[in-house]
Amino acid sequence: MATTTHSKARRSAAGPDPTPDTTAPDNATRLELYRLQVELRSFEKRAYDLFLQNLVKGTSHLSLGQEAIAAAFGVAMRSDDYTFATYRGHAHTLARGVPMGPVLAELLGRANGLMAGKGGSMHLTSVEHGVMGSYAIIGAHLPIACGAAWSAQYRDSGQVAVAFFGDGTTNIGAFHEALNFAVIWKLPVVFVCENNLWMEYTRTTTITAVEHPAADRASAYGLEPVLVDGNDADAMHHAAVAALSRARAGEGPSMIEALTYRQGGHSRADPGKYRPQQEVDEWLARDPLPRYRARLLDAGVPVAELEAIEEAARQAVERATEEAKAGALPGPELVLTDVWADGGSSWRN
Amino acid sequence: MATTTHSKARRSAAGPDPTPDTTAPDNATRLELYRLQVELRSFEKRAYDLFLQNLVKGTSHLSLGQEAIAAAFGVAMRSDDYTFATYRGHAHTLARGVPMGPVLAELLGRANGLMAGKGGSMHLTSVEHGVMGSYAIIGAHLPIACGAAWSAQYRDSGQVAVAFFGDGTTNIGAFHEALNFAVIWKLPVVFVCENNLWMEYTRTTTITAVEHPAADRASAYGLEPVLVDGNDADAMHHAAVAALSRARAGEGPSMIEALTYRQGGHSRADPGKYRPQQEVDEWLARDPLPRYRARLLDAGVPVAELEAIEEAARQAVERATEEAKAGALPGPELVLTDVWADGGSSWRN
Amino acid sequence: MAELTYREAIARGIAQEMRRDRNVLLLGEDVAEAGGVFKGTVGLLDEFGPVRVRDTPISEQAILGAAMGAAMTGLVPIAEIMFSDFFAVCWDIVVNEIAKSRYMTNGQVSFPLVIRAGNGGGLRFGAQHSQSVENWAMAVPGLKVVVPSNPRDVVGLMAAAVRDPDPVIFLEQKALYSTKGEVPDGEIVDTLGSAKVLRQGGDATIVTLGTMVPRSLAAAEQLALAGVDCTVVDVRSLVPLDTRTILAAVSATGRLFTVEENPRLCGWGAELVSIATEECFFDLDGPPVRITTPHIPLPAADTLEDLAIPSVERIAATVQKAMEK
Amino acid sequence: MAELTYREAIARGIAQEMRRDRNVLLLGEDVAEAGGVFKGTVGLLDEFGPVRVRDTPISEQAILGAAMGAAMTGLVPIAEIMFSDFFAVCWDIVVNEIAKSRYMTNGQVSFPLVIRAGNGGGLRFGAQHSQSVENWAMAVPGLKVVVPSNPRDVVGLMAAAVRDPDPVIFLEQKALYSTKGEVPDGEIVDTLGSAKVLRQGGDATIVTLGTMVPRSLAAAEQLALAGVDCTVVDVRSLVPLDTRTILAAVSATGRLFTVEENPRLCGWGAELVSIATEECFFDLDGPPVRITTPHIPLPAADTLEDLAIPSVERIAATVQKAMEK
Ligand SMILES: Cc1ncc(C[n+]2csc(CCOP(=O)(O)OP(=O)(O)O)c2C)c(N)n1
Ligand SMILES: Cc1ncc(C[n+]2csc(CCOP(=O)(O)OP(=O)(O)O)c2C)c(N)n1
Ligand SMILES: [Mg+2]
Ligand SMILES: [Mg+2]
Repeated sequence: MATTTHSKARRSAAGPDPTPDTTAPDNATRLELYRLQVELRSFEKRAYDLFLQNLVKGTSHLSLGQEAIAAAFGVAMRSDDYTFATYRGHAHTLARGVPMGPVLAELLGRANGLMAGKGGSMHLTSVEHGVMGSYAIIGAHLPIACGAAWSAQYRDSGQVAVAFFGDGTTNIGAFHEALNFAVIWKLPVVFVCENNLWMEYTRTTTITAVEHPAADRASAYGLEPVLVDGNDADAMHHAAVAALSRARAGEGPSMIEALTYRQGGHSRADPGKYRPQQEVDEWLARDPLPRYRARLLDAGVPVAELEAIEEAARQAVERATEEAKAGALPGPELVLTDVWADGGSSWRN
Repeated sequence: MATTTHSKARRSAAGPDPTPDTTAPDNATRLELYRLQVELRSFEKRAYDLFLQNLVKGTSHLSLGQEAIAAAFGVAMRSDDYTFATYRGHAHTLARGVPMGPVLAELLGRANGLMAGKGGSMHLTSVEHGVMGSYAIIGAHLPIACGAAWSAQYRDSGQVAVAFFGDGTTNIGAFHEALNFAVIWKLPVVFVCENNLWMEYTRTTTITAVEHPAADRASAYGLEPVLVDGNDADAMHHAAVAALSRARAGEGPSMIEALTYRQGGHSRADPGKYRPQQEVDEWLARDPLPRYRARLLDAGVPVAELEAIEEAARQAVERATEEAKAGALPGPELVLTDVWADGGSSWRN
Repeated sequence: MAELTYREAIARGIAQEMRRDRNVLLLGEDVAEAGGVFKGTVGLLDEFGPVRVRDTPISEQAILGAAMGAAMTGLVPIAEIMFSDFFAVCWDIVVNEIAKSRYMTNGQVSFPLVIRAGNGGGLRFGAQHSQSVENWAMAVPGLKVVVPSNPRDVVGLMAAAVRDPDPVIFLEQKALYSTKGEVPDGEIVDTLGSAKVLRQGGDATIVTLGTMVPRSLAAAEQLALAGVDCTVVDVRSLVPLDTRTILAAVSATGRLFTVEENPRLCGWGAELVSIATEECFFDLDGPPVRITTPHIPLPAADTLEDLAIPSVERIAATVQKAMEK
Repeated sequence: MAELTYREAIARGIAQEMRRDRNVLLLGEDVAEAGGVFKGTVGLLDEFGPVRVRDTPISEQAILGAAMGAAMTGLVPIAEIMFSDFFAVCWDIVVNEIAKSRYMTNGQVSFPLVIRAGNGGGLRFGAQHSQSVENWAMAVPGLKVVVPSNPRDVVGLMAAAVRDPDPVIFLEQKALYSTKGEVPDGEIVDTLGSAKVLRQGGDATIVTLGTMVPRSLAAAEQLALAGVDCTVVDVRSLVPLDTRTILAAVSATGRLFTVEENPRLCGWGAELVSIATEECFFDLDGPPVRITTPHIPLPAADTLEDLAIPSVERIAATVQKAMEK
């Protein structure tokens, strides 16, 4: 099922292959991929603006530059599939159809937030959309995704669990346990490593024994290495479809390493100055959005159609911003609720 | 440095290669290897007898059948190298020159035990012999061995840390973290996986994604796969020397997978009935001791010399047994000592 | 009515729930083929088959991650962590993920799961296989914590734990596995958060848990001969905590003694003493006294371990001395 | 005398010790190039170089395993665990290995190491990045636990921790990183196990720690205006615990209030209340009262987090109400 062979992974070390050998998705799918990428981009930019305005309390981690990955899976996944995201989870949450308003309101700590402000930007969850949580302890969600996949397998529901994580996450123990566990139980789970080259402020290759932290480790679990251009929505969509159908067919897990780059800092207002400007420029030149837009125009999609999508996204973000800002602050009654399934938090009689 | 290539590892799946391509050690070394194996074998048999006599309280895990591995490293290691063992650590402790008496006394929970009875059979430690501890939480000692190696590297002492562990241990997170860490810091540490095919009562291949739990994962850390016949003291010695000199030369860590078999149960009085008799018989036929004895005789070593070694071991075990049995029970004064470096356990003034 | 060992009661309790609900699954190391290293799951593979009773790798984070993910998607997993000491290698899944996710998501998910673990000392297994971690779990918001002291309670509390919609840490006392007790026939379902008064006495109240329960009862008999008549309360469930029963028993005698196996600092006994002194201060006739294992790792040798963990003699002597004052 | 922030004091304290002893090394995620995610190690890479100040992978078990192995072979590592919540992914190395090995080996090894971690709430980071885990560590025999409340103590206690031959958990309060305070010039070396009386009052004794110290002092000022004159004690070190200073202060006023940031159950406050009631029972004029965060995971929204963690107002109101009774 590998869209790229391992030797190719080696070759593509210089950077993602400009012309991926993928069969292009149909036009409707491509417009959907574009729409999602534009929406995610617009949302993340707005989230950043609001953070600078000090309206986003705590922290927030943006996916600017990595939207193609979330968009591809958002389009490829079945509505009842499970998403397990990280603290860098805005895009993955929105890509499953969660409306922007409640997500933005959660970032702002409002009562109309997705979790009424109790979770915050790092823990976005919307079970009704299959977003089973965003996890802020590195690696923890990988074994948890195995559990959801095990459940799907036991219930024979045909659902697939998809877990997104970063390059730096491949060095923590939970990664290793989850990969081995998923393979031996042949679980319908897809592990997606978004290799953006950096951890927080440290370059991952400087503390990792192999060049491709996920792909170079696939064989340790009897898996095929899969290395994809994460800034190419078509290539990502192709890889997503392949991995999802493999899982749904009962053929077990896959691991995809998507090569990408975070255009901004790690979190909050981090300017990301620790990164060489040339590297940043190179990757900005590979920005998935203009690239995809150009491809659609080449393919004959009328510019007006793309502009309509862009305008719609702009308006959606505006509406979401108003909705979020209009939200009330969560009240004291929320503090002691929902520790337990009975809705309360009492530990005594 | 691999004594076996990966392809060969594949071939040897049927079982260890009967004629390993190793250059035989000199005669003195071979006699030393034989002496150690005989001593370890005699000790473990006695430990088992004493357990059946209910003199070994708690638990105990024997290395019967795996002696060649401990013996080879015992002979190959420098006196100031570090050993990190597991709960199955009698052999590795004795192989570093720790006298039998205190080890047996520790198993019996006596005041003259190696740790005065405070540690027990699973935690044998003798810092003066370089035995930096036996660890009973699966995998924990692998990162700790990295720390000792880091210390040797920083102090430029030329010491090497060697960590022994089992096949089942390769599936826990700490294994993964330690291997990556050792490689990126180029630490002088040798990881020795004693693949005896079984965890406690479960066959490791049934819950592991690859056939050779250590060798098939070496590449995930940029290491050469090394698969050795763990029941052949010469082959093990060759592999040990290679890995130790590589580490001492500053070339970084190695991981060796030694194919072996525990002839008895996992612990205590476990009869090991979950294992097919044919498998047990096959491996008993590969018992490292008679095999090595025959090889020495073929090489022209006079039988008398071997019998002298065997007799000496018998006597050493007898003396150790008397010494251990004669030990007093540890007194109440020990309970509250040595939590802290000041020798006490007080947490308040 | 049948006489069962504590270990047999584990399998009986699990089987009762697995028969009732096919979504109840069991996973852990050596739980299937081998029937558990403590033989607590013998027969379950045969009755329920390899799909519902599964052996796992030595990957505690994967075991509990799998249980969590399954619980949040409709199943009711019972996960075994062989020795409670091993919670330390998967504590993140327990305390940061399972315990917090319902709250963080404003109630979108819940975790009907049970995590069983062999707990406590007495088997001369040494410091890494003998710990009593009930206080570790009690200190974490979002976890329920149960510790049965006899075979009947094992079955009843197991059923209550499996049926509870929240995560329950179910601690099995290794020192009690071979103890026997009468267990009524038919379905037994207990309730979490109910303590049991096992002995009524007018002079002092001993509040205890797990392996310390039989020891406290034996000590109470010795004390009675010495003229000190004690009430003995088996806490059974640390979270939820039956403060009503416990505080009533404390107020009735005016003296509180807690007997804990966990090490000295920040144990459940400290919590109970603090609750009692804050809420029954004026009912207390003397200082509450905690009887615990000293604040040390457990030694391996039998003679040393017996000196460290509260014994019948130490319990009786401590109460006696305090009551004389 | 210089005015430093709490975060600057971290680097100052570490630098002081690294200059003194070349065997003192620093490791952790983003501690070198980046100077720490909380900027607590800025400048150390430049002064001490990449061999003594090292960035690590996201492998907390490897970080602490490395620290342990180095400590038992002659070095004095200072390891950083970025957020104390992450102790949950490496708890085994802390509690089963580092804390127990000296005892298990009958004193053959010791562990002169320090584990630093950003601790506590107030930054709106949510339930997985805001916990106060001082009680987790205090509950484990073999660990020393220090929590400085101001820049001067950061330097002095850091020096004491590095020079101590036993493992020390050094908790840095995230909410205090940006606070300022006077720090004397030259070498500062404090002693572990010494509490500090920060305010003398005759009516009640407030015992507190870390981020709750400035809040308790502010509450004491409010209470003074309301006619309740409080002694305020900064515990500073949970293990070893300065019971002498604390109990003297409790006996002097006859009333004990503890102010803890950690969740309700089994906190250090419960331990202190239990010690005080057992040892100063007849000096107490009223029930000891614990002021804590409720037994819940911490919510992320600023308004909610502020309601959960003890505030100046809640501290003052609780003491006031209890004193009126
Ligand atoms: C167990 C644990 N250790 C450390 C952290 C702190 N941390 C948060 S994000 C991060 C970097 C993760 O890098 P990567 O996996 O590449 O994901 P990215 O942020 O680049 O998407 C770190 C170290 C954490 N959250 N959990
Ligand atoms: C973290 C942890 N999980 C489980 C155990 C229980 N346990 C002790 S030995 C063992 C089997 C280990 O198998 P292997 O690694 O192959 O070593 P062997 O015993 O065969 O030498 C298990 C599961 C443990 N000690 N620690
Ligand atoms: Mg990254
Ligand atoms: Mg094995």
